[in-house]
Amino acid sequence: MSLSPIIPILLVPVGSAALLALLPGYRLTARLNVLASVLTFLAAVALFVLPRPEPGNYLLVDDLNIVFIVLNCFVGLTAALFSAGYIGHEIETGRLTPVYVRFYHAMYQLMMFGMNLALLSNNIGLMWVAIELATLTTVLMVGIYRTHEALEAAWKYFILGSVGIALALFGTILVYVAAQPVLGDGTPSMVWTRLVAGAPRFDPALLNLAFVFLLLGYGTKVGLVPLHAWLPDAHAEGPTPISAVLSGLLLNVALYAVLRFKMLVAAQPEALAPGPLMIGMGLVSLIFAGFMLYRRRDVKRFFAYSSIEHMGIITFAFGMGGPLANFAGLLHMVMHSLTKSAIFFGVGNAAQVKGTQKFAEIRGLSQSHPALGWGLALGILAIAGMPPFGVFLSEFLIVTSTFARTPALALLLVFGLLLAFGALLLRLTSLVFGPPEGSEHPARAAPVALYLHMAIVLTAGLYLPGPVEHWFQNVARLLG
Amino acid sequence: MERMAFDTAHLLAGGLVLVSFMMIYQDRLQALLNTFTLHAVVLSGAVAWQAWTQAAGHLYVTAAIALIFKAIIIPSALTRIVQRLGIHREVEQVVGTGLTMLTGMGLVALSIVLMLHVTSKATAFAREDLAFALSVVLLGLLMMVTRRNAVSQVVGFMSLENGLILAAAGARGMPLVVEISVAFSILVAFIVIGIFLFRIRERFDTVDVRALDSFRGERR
Amino acid sequence: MALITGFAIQGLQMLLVLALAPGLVGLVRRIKARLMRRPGPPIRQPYRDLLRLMRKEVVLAENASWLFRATPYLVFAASWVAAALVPTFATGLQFSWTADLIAIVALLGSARFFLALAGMDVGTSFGGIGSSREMMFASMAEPAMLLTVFALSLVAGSTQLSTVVQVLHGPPGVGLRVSLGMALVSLVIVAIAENGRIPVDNPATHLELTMVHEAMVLEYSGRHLAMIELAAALKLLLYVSLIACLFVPWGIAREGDPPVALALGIGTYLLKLALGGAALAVFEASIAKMRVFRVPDYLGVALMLGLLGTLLLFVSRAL
Amino acid sequence: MIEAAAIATLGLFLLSPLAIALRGRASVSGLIYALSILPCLGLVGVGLMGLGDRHSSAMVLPVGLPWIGAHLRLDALTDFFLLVVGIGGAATSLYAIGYGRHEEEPGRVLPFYPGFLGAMALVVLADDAFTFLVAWEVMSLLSWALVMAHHREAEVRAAGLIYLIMAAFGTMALVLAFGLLAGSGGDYAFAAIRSLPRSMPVSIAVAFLVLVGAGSKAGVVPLHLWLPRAHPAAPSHVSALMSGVMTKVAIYAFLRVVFDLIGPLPWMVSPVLILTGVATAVLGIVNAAVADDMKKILAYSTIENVGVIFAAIGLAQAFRADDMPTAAALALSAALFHVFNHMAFKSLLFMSSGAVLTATGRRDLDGLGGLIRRMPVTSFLTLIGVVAISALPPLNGFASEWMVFQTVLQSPQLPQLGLEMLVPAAGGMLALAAALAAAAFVRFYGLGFLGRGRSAEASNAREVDRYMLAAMGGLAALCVLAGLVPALVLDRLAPVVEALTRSRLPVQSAEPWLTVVPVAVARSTYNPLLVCLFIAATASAAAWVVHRAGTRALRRAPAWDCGFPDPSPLTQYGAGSFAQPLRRVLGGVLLRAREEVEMPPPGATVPARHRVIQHDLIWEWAYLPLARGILKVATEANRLQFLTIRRYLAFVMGTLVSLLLVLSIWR
Repeated sequence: MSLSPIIPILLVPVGSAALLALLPGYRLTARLNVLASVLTFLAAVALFVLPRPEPGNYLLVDDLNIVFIVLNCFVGLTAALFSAGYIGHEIETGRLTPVYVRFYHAMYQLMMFGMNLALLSNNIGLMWVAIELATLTTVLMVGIYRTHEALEAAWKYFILGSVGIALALFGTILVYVAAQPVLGDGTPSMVWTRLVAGAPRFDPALLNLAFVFLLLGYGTKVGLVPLHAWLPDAHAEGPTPISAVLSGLLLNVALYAVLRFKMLVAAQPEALAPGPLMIGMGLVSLIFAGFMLYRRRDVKRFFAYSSIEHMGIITFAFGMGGPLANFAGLLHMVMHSLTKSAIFFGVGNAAQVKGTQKFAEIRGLSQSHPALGWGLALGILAIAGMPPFGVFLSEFLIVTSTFARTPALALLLVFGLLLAFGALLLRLTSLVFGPPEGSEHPARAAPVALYLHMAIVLTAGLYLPGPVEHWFQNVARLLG
Repeated sequence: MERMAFDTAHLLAGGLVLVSFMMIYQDRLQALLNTFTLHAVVLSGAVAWQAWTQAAGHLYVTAAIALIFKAIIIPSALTRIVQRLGIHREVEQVVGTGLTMLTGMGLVALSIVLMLHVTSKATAFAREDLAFALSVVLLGLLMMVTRRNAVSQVVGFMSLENGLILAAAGARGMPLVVEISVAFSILVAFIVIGIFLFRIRERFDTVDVRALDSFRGERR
Repeated sequence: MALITGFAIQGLQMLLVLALAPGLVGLVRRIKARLMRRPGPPIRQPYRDLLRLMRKEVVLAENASWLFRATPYLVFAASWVAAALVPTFATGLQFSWTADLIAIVALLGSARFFLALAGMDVGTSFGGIGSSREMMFASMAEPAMLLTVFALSLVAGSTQLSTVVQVLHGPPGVGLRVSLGMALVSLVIVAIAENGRIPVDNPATHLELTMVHEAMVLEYSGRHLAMIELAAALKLLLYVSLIACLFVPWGIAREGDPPVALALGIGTYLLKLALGGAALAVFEASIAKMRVFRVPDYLGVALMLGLLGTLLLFVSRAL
Repeated sequence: MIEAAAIATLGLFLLSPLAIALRGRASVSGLIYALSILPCLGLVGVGLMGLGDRHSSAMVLPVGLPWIGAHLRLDALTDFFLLVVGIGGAATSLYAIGYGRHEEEPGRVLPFYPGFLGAMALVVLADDAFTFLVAWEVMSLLSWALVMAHHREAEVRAAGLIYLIMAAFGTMALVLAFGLLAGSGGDYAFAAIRSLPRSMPVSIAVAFLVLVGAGSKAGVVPLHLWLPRAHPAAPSHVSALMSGVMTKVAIYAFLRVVFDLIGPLPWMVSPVLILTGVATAVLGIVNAAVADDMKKILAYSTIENVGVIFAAIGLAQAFRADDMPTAAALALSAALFHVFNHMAFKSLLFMSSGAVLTATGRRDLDGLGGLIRRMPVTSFLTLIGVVAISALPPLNGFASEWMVFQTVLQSPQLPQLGLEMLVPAAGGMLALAAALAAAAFVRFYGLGFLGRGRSAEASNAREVDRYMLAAMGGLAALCVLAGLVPALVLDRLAPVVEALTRSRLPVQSAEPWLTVVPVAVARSTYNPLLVCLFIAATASAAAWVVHRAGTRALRRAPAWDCGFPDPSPLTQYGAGSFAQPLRRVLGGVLLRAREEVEMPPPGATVPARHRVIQHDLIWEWAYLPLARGILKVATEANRLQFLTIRRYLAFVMGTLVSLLLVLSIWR
C-alpha cells in the first residue's frame, strides 16, 4: 500500500487545503489550486498503470470506482482551471473579497478530498463521513457570496442535506445490524467487500429497510425528486465552478454510494429488488424535471434541473439493470459529468460577460461571442441527447434495451426525454441564436475547458476505446 | 442477567419513544425545550446502559456528550434565542395536536410492522429496539414537518438524531459511534449558530412567497 | 402489308378528326340556334372562321412572351394527338399503344396547363380569372375522369383504349352494369365541363365575368386564336368520340377487318357524332348557366359517381 | 465498392472542419462547394455501378457502438438511394457555387453543408441500428443548423425549434422501433436483426413506429408541420437538399425497415399506409395551392409527393402481404421511380426559387411576375420543373404517376374486399392531388414568372450566374430524360425491386421504342418518347402550315383585356385571388378558410380591405393543445419551486413513509 497512488490522491487535496487556507493572494492560490488538482489527477491516472492495492478495511480500488476517481480528478482539474479565470473576474467586480477567495480555494481542495475519499472508501461508515464532508464544504461554498439568495440557498441545502445525512446514517446502521450477526462485531461488518460476500446470509427485511433509508439519504444528494429541492438553488446561487463540480461530481459520488448499496441488496436474493424503487424515482425525477425546465428564467437553475433529469435517467438505467442498461447507465454518468460541467463552464462565462444569469438578458451568443456560443450550443445539444455525442449512445442503449423488456416504461422514459429536449432546445434557441442582447465585450477566458470536455464527449460518442469498453462491460456485469 | 439487561434497554428505548410523543404534544416552545432535555437525558441513560451491558467504554463518551451537549448546552442556548426573539409562547403547529399524535401513532405502528418482517436470524435487539429507534427517527421527522418555527424544527432534528444514536449504540460493537455523535453535535451547533446569526425565525417556513419572488426571478 | 394498312388507318383517323372537328362545332351551334328559333350560322361557318383567322394578322400584347406564342401550337398538337388515339371508326390504331386512356387524359391536361399559363402571360385580370377558374374546374374534373377511367379499366382489365373498346364491344361483351351507367353519366358531366359548355361555361359569350375559357384566351388573335379554336373543337370531338366508342361501340371496325367494315365504321361514326352533337345542343338549349361556385358541386357529382361506379364493381362481384 | 462509398462519405464529413478552418476567406465558399461535388459524383458512380452488377459488399469500422462496430453495406436499395443522394448533392453543390456568393453569413452554412450531405449518405450506407441512428440524427442536426443560418429572423428560429423537436420525436420513434427489432440482446447489426424471429404484433408495432419516425422526417400528415416551416427557412440550396434528398432518405429508412428488416408483415398495415399517403398527398397539395410564398408552395408540394410515394409503398405492402409479387414489384417500382423524379424536379424548383430570390430578393408571389422576360433561362428551366411536378406528359412526373395508377388498377386481384375498394378510391384521391398540383403550379409559375412584375425588384431582375443555371439545367435534363425514356430508369430500379419483393418488372429496354409495359402490352403501355415526338412534329407542322398558308404578320400592341385600361401591374390577378376558387371549394373544410371584407360606408375615403383567414387545423387541434398542456403542467409544477423548507421536508418524509409502507406490505 506504500507506493500506491491512493495516498497522493487523498493527501494532496488535504495538504493543499491546509496550505491554501494559510496563503494569501489570489494569483498564487489559484495557481496552487490548479497545481494540486494536476497532481491529484496524475496520481489518479497512475491508478491505471500501477498495480492495484489489496482492498483494506478502509480503502479500496476496484473496477467500479477507478473510473469515477479519474473522472473526479479530471473534472476537478478542469473546474480548477476554469475557476482560476472565473474567480479573477469575481475579484475584479468585487463580488468576492480575497479572504473569501482563500477560503474558497481551501474548501475546494477539501471538497475534492471528501469526494475522493468517498469514492475510495471500502467502509460504509467512512463513505458516509466522506460524503458528508463533501456536502458540508459545498454548503459553505454555495453561501460564499453571502447575498440574501446565496445564504438562503445554502441554508436550504444545509437543512435538507442534514436530514439526508441522518437518513443515510440510519441506513448505514441498519446495514451494520444486518451484517453483525453474520460477520461479527466491529469493523468487519462495515467493510464493503466483506459485506457483499456475506450479503446472501443477511436478514432480507433489514436490508430492505436499510436500502430505503440509504436510497432516500444519498438520493437527497443525488437530487432525486422529491428530495431535490436544495439542488436548483444551490446550483444557481453558488459560484459557477462549484455548480459545475456539484452537477458533474457530487451527484455522481452520491449515486455511486447508492450503487454500492444496490449491489449489496441485490446480492441477497430474498430481499426486495432495488430495481423498481430506482426505476420509479428515476422516472419521477426525469419527468418532473422535464416539466420544471419550461418555466425557468435563470440559466444556472435551468441546467440544475437538467442535472436532476439526467440523474433520473441514470437511476432509471441502473434500476432496469442487466448488462446493457448498466453499461448505459455508467456511460451516461461519465458523459453527463463531462457535458454538464462543460455547460456550466460556458454558462459561467456567458453570465460573467453579460453580467446576469437571466435567460431574457442573454441572447444571440453565437453572434456576439462565436466561440462561447457555439461551444455552449454543442454542450446543450449533447446533453439533450443528440449524436454524435456520448450521451446519445447511452440514451440509445437505455431506451432500446428498456423497450424490448418493458415497453410501457420505455414510453414514459421517451416522454420525459422529449419533454426535456423541448425545453433545452427552446432555451438553446434563445441563448445562442437571434439578435444579441446585452454586453458584447469579448469573453475573458477562452472556453478551453468547455471544448476539451466536448471533445472527449464527442470522441466517446463515436469511438469508445477497447479497454474503456471492457471496463464498462466488466462493471456492468458486476452491477448485475 | 441477560434478560434483565435486555428489559432495561427495552424500557429506556420505549421511554424515549414516549418522550418523543410528549414533545409532539407540547405547543409552547419553552415547554418543548424542557421536554427535549428529558429526551436527551433518557437517551443518555439508554446509551450508558448499553455501554455497561456491552462493556463498550467508548459508549460512555457518547452518553456524556448526549447529556452535556444535548441536555444542557443546546437547550439553554435555544432558550436564550427563544427569549431574545420573544417567541417562547408561540403556538406554531401546522396541523392540530390530535392529528399529529394520531399520525405519530401510525408511524410507530409502521415501525413495528416493519420490524416484524425481520427474521429470527437477527438479534432480539434488531427486532425490538430498532423498532423504537425507527419510531423516534420518524417522530422527529414528523416534528420537523409539523412545526413552523425554526427552533422547534431544530428540536425535531435533534430528536431524530437521538433516534440514530439510540440505534447506533444498540448495534453491538458498532464502530464510529462516538465520532458520529460528535459529528452530529457539530452539525446541530452549526444549525443553532445559523439560527442565531441569521436571525432565522421564520425562514424555515416563509409563508410570504412574494419575499422569494423578489429575488429569484423565477416566478411568472 | 398489315403495317401499311395500320399506318393508313391511323393517318385516315388523324385527318378525319381534324376535318370533322369544326364541323361538329358548327353542327351543335346550328341545332342550338334552331332550337332557339334563330336561323343560326351554317354548319360550315367554323371552317370559314378558322380560315379567316389564319389569314389575319396577329395582334400580340406588348409584353407577351415566347410561351404565349408557342402555346397555341402546343395545345393544338396535344389535342390532335390525343384525338388521334381515340378509336373512332376502328380499333387497333397503329399508335394506340403509345398512350393509354390515362395518358390521353393527361395529354389534355398538358394542353390545359399551357393554356392556363398563356392566360396569365400577358398579365391582365381577365386572363388570371380565366386561368384560375379553369384550373379549379380541372382539378375536380380530372379526378372524376380518372375514376371513370378506373371503372372502365377495371371492367376491361386494361387501360389500353383499343382493348377496352374490344372488351366492351364483345363478344362476349359485359352486359348492362350499374357501374358503367354511372361511369357514363360521370363522363358526360366531365365532358361538358372540360369543353366549357353550358351549364359550366358559355362558349358564346365575351365580356362576362362568368366566362372561363374565353377569358383565358382573350388576348389571342389571328392564327393563334385559330389554333386554339381548332384545338377546342378537337377536344369536343374527342370527348364525343370517347363516349361513343366506350358506351356505344357498335359498328367500330376491328383490327384486320375488311375495308367494307371500315366504311361501315366511318358511317356509324358520323352518325354517332351527329347524334352526340344534337344531344349536346338540346341539352345546352334547355338549361341555364350556373354560378361559378356551383360548378364544383356539379363536378363533385361526377366525382362521386365515378367513385361509386368503381366501388360498385367490387360490391356487385362480392355479392 | 463500399470502400469508395465510405471514402466519399468521409470526404464530405472532412470538408466541414476544413470550412471551419478556412472561415473568413473570400474564396472558401466556392472551394467548399466545388469540393463537395466530387464525393457526390463518387456516390453516383458507386450507385450506378452497384445497380449494374448487383454485388453487395460490406465493411465494419471499429467505431460506433463498441461491441459491434459501425457496419456499412452496399446492396441494391442502398445503391439506388446513394444515386439519389449523389445526384441531388452534386447538383446542389454546383448550384451553390453560384448561390453561395450571395449568402450573408457563409460561416453559418459552409461548415454544416458538406456534413449534411455526408450524413445523408451515411444513413443510406449504415448497416447497423446505431450507426444508422447516429447518421440520421446528425442529418437532422446539421440540417437544423443550416435552417438556423438566418437566425436573426424570429420566424426562422421558430421553424428551427419545431423542426428539431419533431426530428427528435421521430428519432425516438425509430430508437424504439430498433429496440423492438433488436430485442434486449444488444446486437444492433442489421444482419442480426434480420435473422431474429418476431411475432406479428411486434412487427406491426415496429412498422407503425417506423411510419412515425421516418414519416415525420418525410413529412407525412399529421407529422408534417415542421416541413413547410423549416424547408423554406433554410438557404435555397439547402431547401433543395432537404426537400429533394432528405425526404428520400426518410423513405429509404422506411423501406429498409419495413421491406427488409421486419420480414413478413400482415396486410393490415397497408390500409394505414395508403390512407396516410393519400391524406398526406391531398392535404399537402391543398395547402400548396393556397400558399403565397414560393418556397412554402414547394415545401407543401413535397408533402404531396411524399404522400404519393407512401401510398405507392402501401400498395406494394398490400400486394407483398397477399403474395402477389409482380404487382408488388410494380407498386414499388412506381414508388422508387417517383422518389427519383421528385428528387430531380423538386431540387430544380427549389433552385429556381433560390435563383428568383437571388435576383429579386423576394419569394412572395405577390411581389413577383414577369420573370420570363428578365430571366429567360431560369424561367425555361423552371417551366420544365413545373410541368414535371404537375404530373403532365411527357415529363417524368407523369411517368411515375402513371405507374402508380397502373398499380391501383391491379387491385381487383387483392383478396380483401376492403382493400380492394380502398385502393381505387385512393387512386381517385391521388388523381385529385395530381390535378390540384397542376392548379397549384399554374399559379406558381403564372404568378411568379409570367405576367408583369409586381414589384420594382421583379421588374429589374437579372439572370443568375452560370453555375446556378448549369445545375438547374442538369436537373431539368434529368427530368426530361427520365420522362421520355422511363424504361431506362425502370430497368435500373429492377435490382432494387427484386431485392425487396422477389419479383421485378419485365425488362423495359427490350420493348420496341422503349415503351413502358408494366405488366402486359394488352393491359397498358405508354411511350412518352413517341408521344413527345408526335406532339413536336404536329406542332411544328401546324406552325409551318399556318405560316405558309396563312400569314406571318404580327403586330405588337397594348394588351386588349376587353378594352379595360390597365396601367398598373397590381391589377393583375394576385396570389390571393388566384387561389380563391380552390380556397372556397376545398379550403372551406380543410383550412377553415374565411374571407373578410371590410367595406367602408359610401363617401368614406378609407380603402376597402379584404382579408383571408386560414387555419391549420392539425396545428391548432393537436400541436397547440399539446404545447399548451405541457406549459400548463409546467406552470402548475413550478409552484413546487417556491415552497418552504418545511414543505420540502414534508416531501422527504412523505416519500420515506410511503416507501416504508410499501415495505411493510410487500412480501
